[in-house]
This record gives sequence, structure tokens and C-alpha cells, in this order.
Amino acid sequence: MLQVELAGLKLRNPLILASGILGSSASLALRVEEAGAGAYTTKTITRDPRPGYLNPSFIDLGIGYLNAIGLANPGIDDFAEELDLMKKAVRIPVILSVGGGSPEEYEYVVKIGAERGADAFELNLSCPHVKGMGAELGEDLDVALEIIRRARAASGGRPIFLKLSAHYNYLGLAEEALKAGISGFTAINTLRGLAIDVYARAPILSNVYGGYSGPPIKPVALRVVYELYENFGKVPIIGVGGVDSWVSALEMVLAGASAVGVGSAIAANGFEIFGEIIEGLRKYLETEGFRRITELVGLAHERSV
Amino acid sequence: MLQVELAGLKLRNPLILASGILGSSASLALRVEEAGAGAYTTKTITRDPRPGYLNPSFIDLGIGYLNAIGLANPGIDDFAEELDLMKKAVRIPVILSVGGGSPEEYEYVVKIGAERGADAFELNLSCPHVKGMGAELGEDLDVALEIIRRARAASGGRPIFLKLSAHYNYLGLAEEALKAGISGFTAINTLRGLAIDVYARAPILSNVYGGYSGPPIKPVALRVVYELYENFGKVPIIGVGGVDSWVSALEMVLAGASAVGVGSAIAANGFEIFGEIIEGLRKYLETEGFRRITELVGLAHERSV
Amino acid sequence: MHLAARIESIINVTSTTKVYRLGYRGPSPGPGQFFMVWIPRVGEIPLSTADYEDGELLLAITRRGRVTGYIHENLRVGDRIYLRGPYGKGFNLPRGGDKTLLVGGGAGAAPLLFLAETIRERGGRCDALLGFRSGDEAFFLEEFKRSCGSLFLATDDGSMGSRGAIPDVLRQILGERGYDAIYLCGPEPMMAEVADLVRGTGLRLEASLERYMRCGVGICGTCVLDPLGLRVCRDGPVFPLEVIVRIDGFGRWWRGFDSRKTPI
Amino acid sequence: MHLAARIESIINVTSTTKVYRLGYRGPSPGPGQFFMVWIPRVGEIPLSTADYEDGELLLAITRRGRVTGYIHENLRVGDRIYLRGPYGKGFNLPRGGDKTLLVGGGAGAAPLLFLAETIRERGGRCDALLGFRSGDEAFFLEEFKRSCGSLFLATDDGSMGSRGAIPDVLRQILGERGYDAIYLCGPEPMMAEVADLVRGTGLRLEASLERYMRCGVGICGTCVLDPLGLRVCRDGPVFPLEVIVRIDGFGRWWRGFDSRKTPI
Ligand SMILES: Cc1cc2nc3c(=O)[nH]c(=O)nc-3n(C[C@H](O)[C@H](O)[C@H](O)COP(=O)(O)OP(=O)(O)OC[C@H]3O[C@@H](n4cnc5c(N)ncnc54)[C@H](O)[C@@H]3O)c2cc1C
Ligand SMILES: Cc1cc2nc3c(=O)[nH]c(=O)nc-3n(C[C@H](O)[C@H](O)[C@H](O)COP(=O)(O)OP(=O)(O)OC[C@H]3O[C@@H](n4cnc5c(N)ncnc54)[C@H](O)[C@@H]3O)c2cc1C
Ligand SMILES: Cc1cc2nc3c(=O)[nH]c(=O)nc-3n(C[C@H](O)[C@H](O)[C@H](O)COP(=O)(O)O)c2cc1C
Ligand SMILES: Cc1cc2nc3c(=O)[nH]c(=O)nc-3n(C[C@H](O)[C@H](O)[C@H](O)COP(=O)(O)O)c2cc1C
Ligand code: FES
Ligand code: FES
Repeated sequence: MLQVELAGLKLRNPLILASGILGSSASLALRVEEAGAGAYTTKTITRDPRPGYLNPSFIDLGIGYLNAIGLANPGIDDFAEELDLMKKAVRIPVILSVGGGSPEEYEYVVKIGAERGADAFELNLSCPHVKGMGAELGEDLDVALEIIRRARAASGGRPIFLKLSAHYNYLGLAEEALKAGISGFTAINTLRGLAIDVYARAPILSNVYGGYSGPPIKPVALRVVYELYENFGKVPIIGVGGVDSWVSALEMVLAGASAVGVGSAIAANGFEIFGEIIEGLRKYLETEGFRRITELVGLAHERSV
Repeated sequence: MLQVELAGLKLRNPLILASGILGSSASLALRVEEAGAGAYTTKTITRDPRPGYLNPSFIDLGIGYLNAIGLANPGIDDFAEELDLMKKAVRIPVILSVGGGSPEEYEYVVKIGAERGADAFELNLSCPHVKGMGAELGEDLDVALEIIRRARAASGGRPIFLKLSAHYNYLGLAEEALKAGISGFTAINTLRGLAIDVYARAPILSNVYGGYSGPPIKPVALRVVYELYENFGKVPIIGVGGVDSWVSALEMVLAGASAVGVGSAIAANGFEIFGEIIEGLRKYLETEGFRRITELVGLAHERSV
Repeated sequence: MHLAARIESIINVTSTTKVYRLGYRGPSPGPGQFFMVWIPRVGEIPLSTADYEDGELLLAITRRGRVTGYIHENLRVGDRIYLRGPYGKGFNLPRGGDKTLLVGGGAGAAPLLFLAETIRERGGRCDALLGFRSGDEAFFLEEFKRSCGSLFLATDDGSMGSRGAIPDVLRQILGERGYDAIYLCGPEPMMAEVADLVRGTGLRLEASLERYMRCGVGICGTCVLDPLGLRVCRDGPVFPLEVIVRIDGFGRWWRGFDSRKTPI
Repeated sequence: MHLAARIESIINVTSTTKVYRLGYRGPSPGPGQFFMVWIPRVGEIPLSTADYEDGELLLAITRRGRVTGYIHENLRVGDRIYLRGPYGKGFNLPRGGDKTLLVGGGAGAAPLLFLAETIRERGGRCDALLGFRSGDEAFFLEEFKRSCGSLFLATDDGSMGSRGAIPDVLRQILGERGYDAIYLCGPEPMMAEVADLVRGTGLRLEASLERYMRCGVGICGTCVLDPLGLRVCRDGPVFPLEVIVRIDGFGRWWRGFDSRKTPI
């Protein structure tokens, strides 16, 4: 009923743990699998270790969250071992999120990831708060395409998703990326945001700017997913951004997402969120008379009355 | 204590009614003045009348709002009379928001507006949901600059604010716009968003896409205001987006806004929002030991401990 | 967001009006409040609450154009209608002891029915005067009879009740019976006449107005009443006599969707 | 967002630890819960609730490095400290009748004081064993004396109480007194030794752990305990013996801010 196929990956259900959320260790991967997720994305891994930014690197805004973790990660050489453990620990697909400052770095991480059995890759060209990485690379079409080409060559034929930002010309990038052989899109990463404390009279994050996530970014995420589907039809999309219930997961699917990322909702709802969404989707399919979730993908695009 | 000067405009306090909110008639202008606002922005007026989009053109999302009013307005020739009435009805500055599909249209509206005594102009180069208008023009630097030049020539020397979108390269546009003689910036317009109903399995707005407003867009608005201030220092900024309390108004000021736009908050808080913010700002200034609100503009940029 | 409400029954009360009973689980409306009613891929229009009790919402929909036409022709029992609301400031209930008359013209009967039911439930009493073009356009007569003391009826062609327009009949009734309060809803020219009639008599009057609406929550300005700066969607749709008589062009013109003045 | 809390008093309890009393108006913490404490333009660190009552929050801050050093040197009475929280799962209070011992090493005394106060307020009783490097690093002794039955003291150099490390003294006490429950907080190698000691005795033990933290709400993964997938910030910081003994590298290494294993 809820199974989906995503560029060749078989998922027991469309829910994918979003990158950067509990994506650092095999023990967490197992817990996420047990909670019901259909796939697991690692935090974004770069070639070299990164300590990330100083605290405060995370804010609960009341509505939504702002983070500037700064792509903290142990580097792929160290993480390779964790990847081994992850592959041993869980049966759901493990998607390696890949970051870096140059095409060579992306290539290196994908290569090691492929050797260690990552089931798919997600190229993070969309982190909004790290200079010289993420969204800045996505803005430079030539660099972005070079990253995709090199990643493809190093991927051992496994699917590669391009994680897009709502900030740049994502439709232009998406079109070229498809020609360069990308398997699908993940949309969206966090929005670039800022928070100030009126008594401290200062920005809160040590990095000043951070990535905005949670329910408030959902209308923007839905817009991007809808546009991608409108433009590229059957290319698989992982819809991410503010999903915190079966209703919002379904909105993503109706907008055109074949799978749905769950991220910050875990802060408010705990691991239970996976089970709740699955349960809700099941009930909806039954009462509304659908047999498979796949029947709903992109259904909101039908215009006739 | 709360007086501000904004590119020559004298405001009794920094609160400005945002464009498109109750901006259609002199009777509303009066009510907004009575509620306490420091200035009034009209809805965006184009050369020709526009009926706007069909309903649904507005959604209350629970957190924030989505609208696709579609720049509905009577056209400047008809509106000129209303502008006369507005100028007679209120003593606070009336800012004419100007839209259009070409530099000529902008020029025409500004010209008539200047004749009818508009105190300032706001060029809407940022509406996210009207094809061939708004944000689309802001993306084309040549067109945008042509609009600014023509508007300046037609403005009778009155201040002109450029209303920016968070969607395109606003820093690049801002820099060129300053060279072209713009007096200040208004940031931000709504974010492009989408909402879907899971039972209707359809987008809700008749126009599919709409502009996202209200508290959820505040972190993005603060970011843009902060960046503008960081880059252009003392150029006046009207900070708009999600202001719904004295705290959020103050966040805008600390980020660099000399004045603060209030829009959708009126839906949840009523006209009382102006008085509440003013009262809150006053108390804050007193208890924190400031004499003037202007001392706080951009204060969050100071980095030393 | 909208709330999906199932149509539980549809009654063709006249050739132009149908009454829809919906299963509705949102916040309870009061008499005079309205909903923005969305038909996916068709449109959204304001409709008054014709009655409400325990999750059952009644809408009386008169065919006027695109959306109402679509509803009449295509929606069936079991289909969903999408609502946001209830919005606006409704009727102030009559004070205890007030002699009360409800005056409704055509589709204007709808919000008054809910008012009549509410008055009766609170142990009050009211009479009603309803006007229609002709007898076969009349509806809700049984319902009003159940809730009201006397029911007066007027039709333009005299095919039912008295022949004549509402103001004619009203002039007569007002003379005979000493009312304290009048509640009014219907075509605006009729309401303007009634307001004129009542003005200066000391009678309390509240009327429910109609305007083009978009947001429904008081921020777009579409529904503004000049020169008062009042918004029909939020400050109304129900306003007292003192307000109504000060509205520019009352009974003659509205602002259209582009804010230009258009004759009613 | 953070809540601004004013410093009402500062007491230098030892050369390395100061106790800050704050006026705090957020949600009440329970014993064992912690706050993320932000010093604008400096940094943010996790700190335990050393005590709480009626809007008065106590923090005991031991100087370790950049942020704690800044706090010690620059913050004065009247300054603001910014808090988010309380976060985490704190101590389960002892069951009525339990003979209870609190075991704290160094800065680990802080969360146990709040626990001791809470136990007393609920009409319970507990003893405490505190260990410090030397007598002049000891703090909260009076407070513990007030809240506890017996207070045992151990210093590495014997300058106050018994000479020796906590586990040595504990071994002795456990033999003499029949405790049912132990609450533990302090340097992790010490806690590892105590856990070893208690293992298999049937005693209930809960310990409060420390890890690098970023989000504090359980989504970034920084504070994970392998191989259990437990997050110190959300599933802890207090965990029972059964969990502690299964933690990889307990008392030996943590994950650093880049998730790599670093020796404690
Ligand atoms: C507060 C209020 C309560 C109402 N209650 C009722 C009721 O209980 N029963 C009833 O039958 N009618 C009621 N009406 C009138 C009803 O809203 C219109 O008859 C209906 O909108 C006409 O839509 P249409 O598409 O059928 O007509 P058309 O003439 O084809 O209208 C074209 C479009 O204009 C818009 N439109 C037309 N009139 C209005 C309006 N007043 N406000 C907003 N949009 C409009 C719609 O988007 C519509 O699709 C009420 C109106 C208001 C303002
Ligand atoms: C749940 C919990 C409760 C604690 N309670 C107390 C208490 O009550 N009293 C007390 O004195 N200490 C307590 N600590 C330890 C305290 O957080 C550290 O001593 C402090 O973070 C050191 O910061 P620093 O900048 O002074 O040290 P440095 O060694 O200079 O640290 C450098 C940076 O690393 C970070 N950092 C260091 N340790 C940690 C950490 N554990 N978590 C997150 N970031 C860290 C900070 O961003 C810091 O600025 C507690 C720790 C945890 C996890
Ligand atoms: C704490 C945190 C860390 C994140 N780290 C990453 C990351 O390393 N790589 C990445 O591609 N996205 C990262 N993201 C973005 C999420 O994957 C996701 O795109 C975004 O949060 C929107 O989804 P949500 O609203 O469900 O959280 C992070 C988000 C959060 C909240
Ligand atoms: C119903 C509605 C209509 C709007 N119309 C306009 C408009 O005509 N011109 C314009 O520049 N901005 C328009 N805006 C954008 C607002 O001026 C403002 O930039 C935006 O709503 C963010 O502020 P807020 O969060 O305070 O509403 C409109 C916003 C809303 C909600
Ligand atoms: S409909 Fe928008 S203000 Fe009334
Ligand atoms: S600090 Fe982020 S999960 Fe614990």
C-alpha cells in the first residue's frame, strides 16, 4: 500500500529521514528504522572533518527552527566505518548526503561511499549558511554540473539525488542536472534566515545566519516540489520541508513528491512521528478509496473539475 | 522618542501600514492613522484597472497567510481621486505603491501620484505571483533600473523606496538601484508559496501560487534587512515581514530597519496592533535606557562583546 | 485552511434556491456570521449560516452565477464543500422583552432563519416579514412559522401573501404593531428603503450587508464601506441603523473587485 | 528563543566554581534537567539546574574554558543570562521508603543539590557523598547538610573529609549502610567505576551524563550514545545503570563536535 520505488530504490514507505537530523551514527539509523522510516539519509559528509560552528548553532523559534550546525562531520575517511556499521544495522536504504567545497571533494566522498555500500547519494548543493559550500555551489551552474558528472562516475551506478535550495534558479539547475544524469531531486533545504534577541541586541547564532526549517517553510517547499513536478513530470522528487503530520506528508505527495523527508518534526513530535504519518496515510488511502500511495503522486496537478 | 526620519519623511513613529493591506480607500487610511500608524502605504496601483484573481485568493494557513489577490486595483486614473481624499483625510505620509508591466506604466503612475500629492513612492518590484509584473521585473536588472530612472524623473523629487523580494539577487539590485538614485528599500514582499488541500487534492488558490506572509516569514525578512544594512549602512530600510508585536518590530529595527511595515498581523490582532507595538516600544526604550528609537537602528550589527 | 464538510442532504426549495445540510465540525457560528465556501477548481464565495446545531450546518444557496450555478448543477449528497470561518460580527440578540421583527427579502431569509431559531431557543419571540418575487420563489416558510409568532408574507406579484414590496407591507405592520427591534437582510435597495422608513422612529435596527469579499478576515480592504472605513467581513456583515445610513452609495453602488464603484 | 534572566547574586563558592542566582520566569525545571545557557557574542553551553524555587534558578558554574571563563570574569549582578530549556529527562525520584544516596564529584554536585532539596520537600530523606580534589574546591556543603541525613565527604588530598576517591569511600559506605538507590553525577571515569561497583548488587542507580551538545532537543545527533542510539539531551541526561553499562567507551571517550571519538 505504501511501498514506493524511487529511482530504483525500493522503500517500504515514502518517509525518509532528512539529512542532518540524527544522521551521524549507526545506532541512530537503527532507531530511525525501528520508528518506521522507509529510508535513512546521513548527515552531509565532506572529505575533511569539520567541527562546525560554535554554539548557539540551533534555535527553537517557537514556530520553526534555525540552525547553523555548519556541516559538522567527521570526514568521509572516519565516517566510512560508521557507514559500514549503518549498512550492517539497518535494512532500509542508506542515502549518503555528500558535501564539499569542490567537485573533487564531492567525487572523493561519493567514491568512498560507493565502496562502503551506500545505497544512493544526495548531493547537497543547497546548504544556506556555509561559505563556499552548499547553495553557493548550486548557484554556479558549471561547478554544479561538474560535481554531478564526477559524482556519477564515482557512484557505481547508484542513484544520485540533487538537493535543491529554494534560493536560486532551481528549475534551471534541475533541467541541466537531468541532462547530466541526475536520478532525482530532493527539495528543499532550509531557507536562509536570521534571528535577533531584543535584550541581547545581537543575532543569536554564532554564525549570524542559519537555515530555517520546520512547518513554516512548508508552503515554500510545496511550491518548489509542485514546480519541479510541473516541469519534469515523472522524475522522482523527495519532498522535504515542514512535514510534521500525515496531512503535510500527503500535501507533498499530491504536489508531486514520490517520497517525503522528515526532519525537524522530530524535535516536536519525537520518533513517533514516523508511525503517526504512516498510520494516517494508511487510513486516508482506505477511506478515500486508493489502493496505493503512488496513485496520489502529483494528483493536485489535474486541473479539470 | 519614537519619531523617525525616513529619506526626508517625518514619521511620528516607525510603524508603516504595508502595501496591499487596507490600502484601497481614504476611509481606511483614516482608520489606520487613528490606530496609530506613522505612515500609510496604498495598495499597489497600476496604470490600468485590474480585477485581480478569482477567489480563493487568500488562505489563512494557521501559521501565516497565502494570498494571490493579483494586484487588483482600480488603475491610477480612478485611484487619483481616492488619493486626493486620502491626502485630505490623514496627516501621516501617504506612500503610493506603484506596479506595472513596463517602465512606462510605472512612470505614468508615479507622475499622476506626484500630481496628486503622494508623499513618497514605493516601487513594487517584488510581487511573487503576478506574471510579467513584480518580482519578474526585479530579476531583470536593466528593466528595473529603467523603472527607477523613469520613476525618479516623474516623482517631483519625492522619496522613492524600492520594494525588494527575497527571491532574487536583491543585494545586486539594491546596489545598482542606489546608483540610480533610489532613496531607500522596503524589504520584503511575500514569499512565493503554495497550499494544497488533501481532500480536494488540488491547490487552494485559483492562481495556484501565492504570496506567503505573516510571522513565519520573519526570519527571512530579518535576514534580508540585516544584509541590506550590512552592505549599505545608512540607507533607510523599511523592514516588513511577519511583524506582529513590539518584539518583532524591534528585531527589525535592530537588524537595520529605520521603519517597520505591519501587514497581515492586522488579521490576527486587529487595528489594535499599532497601539500595542507603540506602547511596547516605549516601555522598552524606558526600561532599557534609550532615549530614541533611532539609537537602536542596526544595533545588532555590533560585534564586540 | 478550509474544513471539508460533507453534504448530507439537498432540498430544492424553489427553482433558484437549494438548501444544503452539511456535516460540519468546526467552530460554532452565531446568527449573522458567514463562511467563505470553496468549491475546488471552481471558486470561493461568502455564504451565510442559515442554521446551525450540533455539527449540522445549513446553507441556503440561491443561484446567481458561476459558482452558485456550479453548486446547483454538480454537487450531490456525499460530496464535499470546503469552508473557512465562521467570520464576522453577527446579530446582537434582542433584549428580553423586545418586540422583534425579522425582515428578509429573497435569499436574505437565510441568515434570519438562524436568528429566529436562536431567539426561540433562548426563550424569546419574534415575528417575521418575508418578501419574494413570487410564491414559487418563497422558501423557509414552514421553518419561520415554527420559530416565529406571526409570519407576514409579501410577493411582488401577489401570488402568495400580500401583493407588494417589503417596504409597503412593513409600513403597514409598523403602524399596527409596536416593535422595538428590526433585523434586516435582503437586496440593498430594499434595505435602503427600510432604513429610511425606520430612521427617526427610535426603533433599533440591524442589517446584514453584502459586499465583494476576498480575504474575509479584514486585511485586503475589498469589502470596505466608505466613508466609515468599516469592513463588511470583519466589522460586519451586520451593522446597526446608525452605521447604515452613513454609508456612501448605500443601496446604489458597491466597490467591485478592482475597487471601482459599480452600480448594484 | 531564549529567555533573558537577570543575575540576582553571585557567590564565589570556590576558586573555580561560582553560584549564580537568577530571576527566571520560564517553565519550571525538575531535578536533573538542564538549560542551554547563552552568553551573547560569546557562546552557549549546557548547565544543570542546581536548584529552583518560585522563579529563582540556581546555576553552579565551574570554570573550564572559553564560555565559563567569560562568565566568571565578566558577568556581574544585574547582567542578563539567556536560557532555553528546561530540557531532558531528569531524575526519577526515589520510591517512598527507599534508602537513598546521592553521589557527586566536583561540579557534579550541582544537579544533585536540586535533587536533594526536592526529595526533602516531598518528605523523603537521603544521604550524600561528595568528592572534591581538595577542601577548598568543595562547595554546597551547608546546603547538602541541610537537605540530607548524613553527608560523607572525600577529597583526593585528604584536606577535608576522608582521603581518597569517591569509589573508595563509596565501597566502604555501601557495606555499612543498606542503600536501595544511588543517584550519581560527576566525572565520567568516576561514574564508570561506581557503576562497576554497583553492578550486580541489585541497587537502583541513575546517573546524569555529559556530552557535547548543540540542539538540546534531540535532532542534531551530536550527543548520541552508541550503540544505543540514545540522545543525552533528550532521552537523558539521566540514565539508569542498565543503560550506562552498555554505553560504548563509557568513561573513556566521547564524540566531539565533528562526531569523531575523542578521549575524555
Ligand atoms: C456576507 C455574505 C453572505 C451571503 N450569504 C448568502 C447566502 O446565504 N445565500 C446566497 O445564496 N448568497 C449569499 N451571498 C451572496 C453570494 O455570495 C453570491 O451570490 C455569490 O458570491 C455569487 O457567486 P456566483 O459565482 O454564483 O456569481 P457570479 O455573479 O458569477 O460571480 C462571479 C464571481 O464573483 C465572486 N462573487 C460574486 N459575488 C460575490 C460576493 N458577494 N462576495 C465575494 N465574491 C463574490 C465570486 O468569486 C464569483 O465566482 C452572501 C454574500 C455575502 C457577502
Ligand atoms: C547536561 C549537562 C549539564 C552540565 N551541567 C553543568 C553545571 O551545572 N555546571 C558546570 O559547571 N558545568 C556543567 N556542564 C559542563 C559544561 O557544559 C561545560 O563545562 C562547558 O560547556 C564548558 O564550556 P567552556 O567554553 O567554558 O569550555 P571550553 O573547553 O572552552 O569549550 C569550548 C566550547 O565547547 C563547547 N562545549 C564544551 N563542553 C560542552 C558540552 N558539554 N556541551 C556543549 N558544548 C560544550 C562550548 O561551545 C564551548 O564554548 C554540563 C554539561 C552537560 C552536558
Ligand atoms: C539541525 C539540522 C541540520 C541539518 N543538516 C543538514 C545537512 O547536513 N545536510 C542537508 O542537506 N540538510 C540539512 N538540514 C536540512 C534538512 O535536511 C531539511 O532539508 C530541512 O530541515 C527542511 O526539512 P524539515 O522542515 O522537515 O526540517 C538540516 C536541518 C536541520 C534542522
Ligand atoms: C492580502 C495581501 C495583499 C498584499 N498586496 C500587496 C501589494 O499590493 N503590493 C505590495 O507591494 N505588497 C503586497 N503585500 C505584501 C505586504 O505588503 C508585505 O510585504 C507582506 O505581506 C509581508 O508582511 P506581513 O508579514 O506583515 O504581512 C500584500 C500582502 C497581503 C497579505
Ligand atoms: S474581504 Fe478582505 S477586508 Fe473584507
Ligand atoms: S544535542 Fe542535538 S541531539 Fe542532543
